[in-house]
Amino acid sequence: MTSRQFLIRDLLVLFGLTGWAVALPGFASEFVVSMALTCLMYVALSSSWALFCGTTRYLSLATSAFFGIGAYTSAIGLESLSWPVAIALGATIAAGIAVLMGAAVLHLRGTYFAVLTFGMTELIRHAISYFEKSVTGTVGRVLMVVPERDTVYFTVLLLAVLAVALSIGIRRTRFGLAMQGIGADEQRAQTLGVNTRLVKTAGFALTAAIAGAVGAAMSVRWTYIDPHTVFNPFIGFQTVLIALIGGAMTLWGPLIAAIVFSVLAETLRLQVPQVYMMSLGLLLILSVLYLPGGLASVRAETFKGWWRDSKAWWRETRDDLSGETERRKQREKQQREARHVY
Amino acid sequence: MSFSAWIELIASGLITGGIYALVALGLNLQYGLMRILNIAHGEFLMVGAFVTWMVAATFGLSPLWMIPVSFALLFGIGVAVHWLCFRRLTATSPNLDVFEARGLMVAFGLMFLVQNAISWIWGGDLRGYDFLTQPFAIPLPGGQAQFAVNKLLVFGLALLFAGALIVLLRTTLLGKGVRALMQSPTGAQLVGIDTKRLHPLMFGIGLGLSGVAGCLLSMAYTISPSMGEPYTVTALIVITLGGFGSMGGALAGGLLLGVIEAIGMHFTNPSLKALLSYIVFIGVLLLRPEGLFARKTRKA
Amino acid sequence: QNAPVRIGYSMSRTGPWTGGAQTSQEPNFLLWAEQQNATGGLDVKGVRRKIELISSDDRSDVETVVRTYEKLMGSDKVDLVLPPWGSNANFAVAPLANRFQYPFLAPTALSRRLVELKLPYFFLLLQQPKPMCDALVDMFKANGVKSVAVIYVDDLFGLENYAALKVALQGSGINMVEDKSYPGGVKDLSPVLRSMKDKNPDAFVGFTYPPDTILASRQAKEIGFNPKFFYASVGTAFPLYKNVITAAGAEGVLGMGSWNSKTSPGAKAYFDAHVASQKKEPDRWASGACWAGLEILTNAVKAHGLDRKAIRDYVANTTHKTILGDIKFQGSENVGTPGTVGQWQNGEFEVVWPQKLATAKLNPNKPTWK
Amino acid sequence: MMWHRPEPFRLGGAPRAHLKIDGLSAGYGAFLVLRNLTLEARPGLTVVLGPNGAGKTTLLKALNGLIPRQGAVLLNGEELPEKTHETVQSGVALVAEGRQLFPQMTVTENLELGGWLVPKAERARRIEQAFNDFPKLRERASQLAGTMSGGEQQMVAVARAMMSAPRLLMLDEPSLGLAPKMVDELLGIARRIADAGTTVLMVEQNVKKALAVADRGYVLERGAIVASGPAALLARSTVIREAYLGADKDPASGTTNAADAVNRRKATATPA
Amino acid sequence: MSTETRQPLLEARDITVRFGGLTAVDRVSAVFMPGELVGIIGPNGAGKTTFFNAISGVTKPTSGRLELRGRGLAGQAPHRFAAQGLARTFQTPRTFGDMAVRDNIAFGLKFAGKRRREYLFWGDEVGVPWVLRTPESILGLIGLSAQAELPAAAITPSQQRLLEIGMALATRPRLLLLDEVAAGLTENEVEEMARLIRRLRDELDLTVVWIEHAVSTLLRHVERVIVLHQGRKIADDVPRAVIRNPEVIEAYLGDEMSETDTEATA
Ligand SMILES: Nc1ncnc2c1ncn2[C@@H]1O[C@H](COP(=O)(O)OP(=O)(O)OP(=O)(O)O)[C@@H](O)[C@H]1O
Ligand SMILES: Nc1ncnc2c1ncn2[C@@H]1O[C@H](COP(=O)(O)OP(=O)(O)OP(=O)(O)O)[C@@H](O)[C@H]1O
Ligand SMILES: [Mg+2]
Ligand SMILES: [Mg+2]
Repeated sequence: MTSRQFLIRDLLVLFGLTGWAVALPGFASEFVVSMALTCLMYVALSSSWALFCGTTRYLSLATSAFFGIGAYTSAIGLESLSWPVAIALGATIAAGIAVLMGAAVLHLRGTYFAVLTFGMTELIRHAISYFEKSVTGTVGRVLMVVPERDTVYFTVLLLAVLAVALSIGIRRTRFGLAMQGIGADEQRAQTLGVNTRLVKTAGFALTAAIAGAVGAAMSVRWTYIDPHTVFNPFIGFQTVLIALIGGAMTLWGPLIAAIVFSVLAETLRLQVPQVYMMSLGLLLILSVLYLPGGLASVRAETFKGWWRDSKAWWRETRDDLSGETERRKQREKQQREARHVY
Repeated sequence: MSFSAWIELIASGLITGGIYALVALGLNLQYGLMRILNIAHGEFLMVGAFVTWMVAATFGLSPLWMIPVSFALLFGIGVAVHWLCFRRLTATSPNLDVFEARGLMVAFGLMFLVQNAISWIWGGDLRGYDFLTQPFAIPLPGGQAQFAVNKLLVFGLALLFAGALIVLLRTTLLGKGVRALMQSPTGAQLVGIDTKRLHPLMFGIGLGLSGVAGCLLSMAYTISPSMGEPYTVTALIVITLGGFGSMGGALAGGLLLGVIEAIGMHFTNPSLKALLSYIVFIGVLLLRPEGLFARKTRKA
Repeated sequence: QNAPVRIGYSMSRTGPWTGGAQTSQEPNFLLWAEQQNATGGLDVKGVRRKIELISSDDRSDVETVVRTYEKLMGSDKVDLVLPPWGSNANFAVAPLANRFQYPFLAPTALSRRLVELKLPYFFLLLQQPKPMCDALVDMFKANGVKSVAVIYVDDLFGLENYAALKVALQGSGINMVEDKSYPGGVKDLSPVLRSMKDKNPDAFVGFTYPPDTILASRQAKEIGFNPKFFYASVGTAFPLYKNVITAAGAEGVLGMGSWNSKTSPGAKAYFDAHVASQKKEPDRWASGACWAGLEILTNAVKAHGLDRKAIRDYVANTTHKTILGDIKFQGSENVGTPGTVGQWQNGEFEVVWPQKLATAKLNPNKPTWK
Repeated sequence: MMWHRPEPFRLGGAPRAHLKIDGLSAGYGAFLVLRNLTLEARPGLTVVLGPNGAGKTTLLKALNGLIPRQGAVLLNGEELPEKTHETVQSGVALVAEGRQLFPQMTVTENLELGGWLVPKAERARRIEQAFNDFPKLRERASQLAGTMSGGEQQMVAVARAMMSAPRLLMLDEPSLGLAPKMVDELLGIARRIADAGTTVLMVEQNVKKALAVADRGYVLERGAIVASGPAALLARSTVIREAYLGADKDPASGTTNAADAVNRRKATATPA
Repeated sequence: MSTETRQPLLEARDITVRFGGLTAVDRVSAVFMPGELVGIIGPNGAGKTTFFNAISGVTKPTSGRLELRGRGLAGQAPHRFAAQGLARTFQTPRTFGDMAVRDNIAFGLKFAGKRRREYLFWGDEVGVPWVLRTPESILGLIGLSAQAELPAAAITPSQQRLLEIGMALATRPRLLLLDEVAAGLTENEVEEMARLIRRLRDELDLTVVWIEHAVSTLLRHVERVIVLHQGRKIADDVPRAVIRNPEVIEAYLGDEMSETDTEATA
């Protein structure tokens, strides 16, 4: 397929999925819709995360910071602002913080970047706690004015679609290519003419904006937010995990993983309450070990490969146990001796 | 503030810092040297703590006996985990970055697995027991300060273990060998390192140390299956301050953090303390990413 | 018919909330269902119907709590629901309770703000900060306390209690010599305790969570900080406290608590049943409220069946007789149970204030830490 | 001026190593690069020549156990182990393609690790020797290997391999990236190491100079030996002159580009 | 070529690079005129690569001035150099290993420097030779067409060096810096590499600066040689003069050029 055909295919898939998601509240139960909502939240978060962090390999753990900032914005703003404005404001502030944060940390790579973004998230959380406690005299906020559930659902849906659409679109542009180059070898990309600083800051801000918007939209479901819940680092961890499980470098990986993960986690939670978190952990490990390319890389070939590998493994173990390996080595040695190597 | 009060404050900071350092040692081996960001570090520590608690609570055995036992137990688990997971990861990852990312994911999986296994076996309740909590007065210049005996014990053993590790890594090539392994697996084989043994060994020691830390912590603090995460974070902060892979750095970093926190807590309040430690952490990372105590060339 | 009554809830079985949830809440739900089923089932307007509990783990995660209750009330349409653990989760489900019109009798939610939401289907059983702090200050005044030092965890629980305490102290003649907040999960409070020790207050008050309660106690012992009144909150009334600090060590420690098995015959029966069935003691604070809530619910169903509107009205407008005494709601708040103070004495957590509810006499001079 | 040390680089008591390869096959997965190869390295300096992609590197990797192999590889009549670290233990060292240094470690640390299997005191002594042989490295003892210049890294790689005091030293294009003077010196060292009793097996691209110092040579093409013999003879053979030395006397081919040459060789080297 | 009449393309004045106590490049000045083919030689560790790094923005020089087409660029990020038409290769190939060979080239084309903008402005590819228009034509030029679809990590090191050249060309440079692109090649192959480089220079109107240790071939093809030794420039002259310079012979050549062809450099 040519790149154009790919584009059309991707857009069609996205369109189909969107249509389906739009129709969902019409026929599905409360529970299914609220599950779909969680799912969409992670689609938006991990797709937008992969958009920047996946391609450039800047592993950011700051998603929860942006999420929390968005949440706080809407918690504070909703009383005076309309819903779309509050969401947009959440996105803008998150992006603004990302630009500042980026200016400080985007020159560090790898783990340093990951650890720093994590540290900054914690810093923001504690700073907000402290500020609230000493200035407003209370920690956390109660959201009195909240929109309808469907409003929240469609907003998050819109954000998820936006995130995926951006991923589809951006990978074809100079911007997307530049991010890919940064991921492969940043300095090399620079010598080929990429203004890496600009690209990184923009990409980081974009991710942050979407996370912020999602945070702004989701927080209303919780009535009461405090720094501990909305800056919960696990939101960031989960986002990263989902993106990586799906395949951070791929377009559809994060989406597939978000769906699989949410459905699986929920099913296991309800079906095997005792051990579901353990099963989840186990599945995670297995998927990393045996699906290193992510869920998006699963092909019929993958299964055949597993089958082959396990057969080979079985044969080897059997030979080892029955002493066949020893005998074969012995035979080979004898053959060589027979040929009078010496 | 009087001189003796200062000394007392700093001593209490040092003791907390020693505990931080102890918590960081295992992770420092795994992450600093082996590039396995074992986010389940705190969970394994928790296993050590729970095993100790269980033995202390059911058999009334002194928790001190559990120090070698939890080391051995966790060492065994570590070797097994390495054999089951990281062996394959090392073999299949094209480069260090990828290995690190995948290792992180595996560690997440382990975290879920271990934490919930423990809470499945023992329930999610908070636990604790009373051991050596009586105060002990240590004479200090200009007065004296009281500390619980178990804290002093933890502190002493933290110094001991850190010291032992420093000596081990300075006098043998083990630490360098592991770092070499991560930087160039082929190179490591070429100089004759048995990569299939060294790696599990070091990983096992790392986990064993978390076990020891858990065992000791259970004497001083309450424990629960979800206690792990904060310890992982503390450990990460400490090893970043001290420089990845440097045991001396981890010790110094832990002590420094403890003192900073104690002083910060005294002069402001404990809430600001958290803010303070993160500011120090971020400041260090930004200004001296190689760690506060790293010289140009890294030593064990 | 004899179809079982389906009652749903979500509970923290993993994650940081587990300790509290598994001490003060879920064991009571299980015990209740067991007891009712043993008698043939829940009395629904005269018909005995078995109770079927539909529960799941919420991972100590608010979003999961919300999703679970949406499922229970929206999709599964269970007959009744029981509340989740903790203020945060209750905040999140309170508006849902209203939307789906399910009465909630929450034993572990503690915040003025929840009361201020004025949600008709939502009831809080626990005494709120004001009565608790009033009782405490009252007790201090009666025993000649002149100065207190306070620490409080910097979340809603700590802040509201701290604020209530400050209000209560106003005009009481008691001087607050030190007040410090700390973040949850703190590992060292000794610098704070040392500076408090230097100020030598008559009373120490901590609005703390279980691990911090134990930490503060241990470290107070460590540095020899032994004020006449040592008061801590969540966790003091837990059996855990005695286990960890030992009965001798806990002697004289004050805490948030509101009942024990001597409070009423009902309480004794409940306590014994709990130990027999759940193999552990209930805590002397929220467990009582939780059980009282279940008693109210049992009576409501007996009177009105499963008509949830009728149950709500019944709960809102009746004075309930429970193991804690009379419970009466004003809006969402339980105004029937007065604020109380408890104290460890000889291995039992006694209610010592106000005197009319006391199960033992206050020891106004805490012995030194053991 | 760097090599005025009269005594040999290393003098071990080990017997003179004699490497015999018989029917060696090796490759990557299903793709066999070497088929049924027979080759012998006697004490002294043996050089393996061949175009890009002929399988020279593959040969050395297979001998060292970096890739699986089939067939007999005998060192002094004993089967060479198949695991890399064991081959090192039995006295085989390889300076690999791409150098395989530890870039984030200092020069000293790289050398120390080279002596992984060596007792501590002996290790210090050998590092001292290496520094004497490569004075440049002493100057840079605490520089990170990854920041060294290309040529300097090559020196570290050779010095590191010598740390294990091997019986059989294998060098993969040791002169890559070295200045002409350094090339001469390095080949000089290789010669001296060989004279001192270590068997040296060297892959070189610098045909003229390599043959000048070597005792024997093999020419490898498409995974098979196409010519072999004493180095002096080989240097005069037509095979070598045409394939490796002749072109600069041929002004007619001005339009072909370098890449064509690379590819042509590559194409011929890949089994169809 | 009458270089005197034209403005220098790159002018480096007193470039110094220090790493801690080590001075890797010590007050080196050099001028590169449009259309020149200049060689740089020097012993290992002389500072050649570091000098390249400094004049391409990869390393910030400790001191010194840099003017690329009249613009002071010292201390700027590498992409600014690229935008001014400077392209380089790396001594250890740094291709984008996961991307296909073709995409490696396409990457450079996307971010092509100054000439690209002229092309946009005039609506026609003014000044862009046809060979630099598509990835395919560039691949043809360097002879990697057959490997176009392979991931860059899968081709041999020598091919990767060619690809490095291709990537550099894709940015449509005016000045091309080559760092040991012929390492690991046999003499024949080095010779052909040299012809390719000359051809690039001639046909694409480039200035080329070439570091290589294959001196005999290098000296036969370049017009001028700069010799670095211990960070300092010890010679800057036509090859004929340089090989007779005793200092150069002492520091670098040894007896390399003694028997080899005076005829080639004549
Ligand atoms: N990792 C690999 N996987 C698959 N094929 C490979 C691999 N490495 C090398 N090859 C192939 O094996 C053949 C021999 O390669 P080898 O590296 O041994 O050649 P060489 O003679 O050392 O060449 P050079 O002179 O370029 O170093 C080549 O055709 C190459 O394409
Ligand atoms: N980052 C660095 N830190 C310390 N020293 C460095 C660094 N980079 C280079 N050097 C040193 O600077 C000197 C010059 O190195 P450079 O790479 O420029 O040499 P070169 O002339 O290219 O040599 P070669 O021909 O071997 O490639 C070397 O001695 C090298 O060790
Ligand atoms: Mg090779
Ligand atoms: Mg160089």
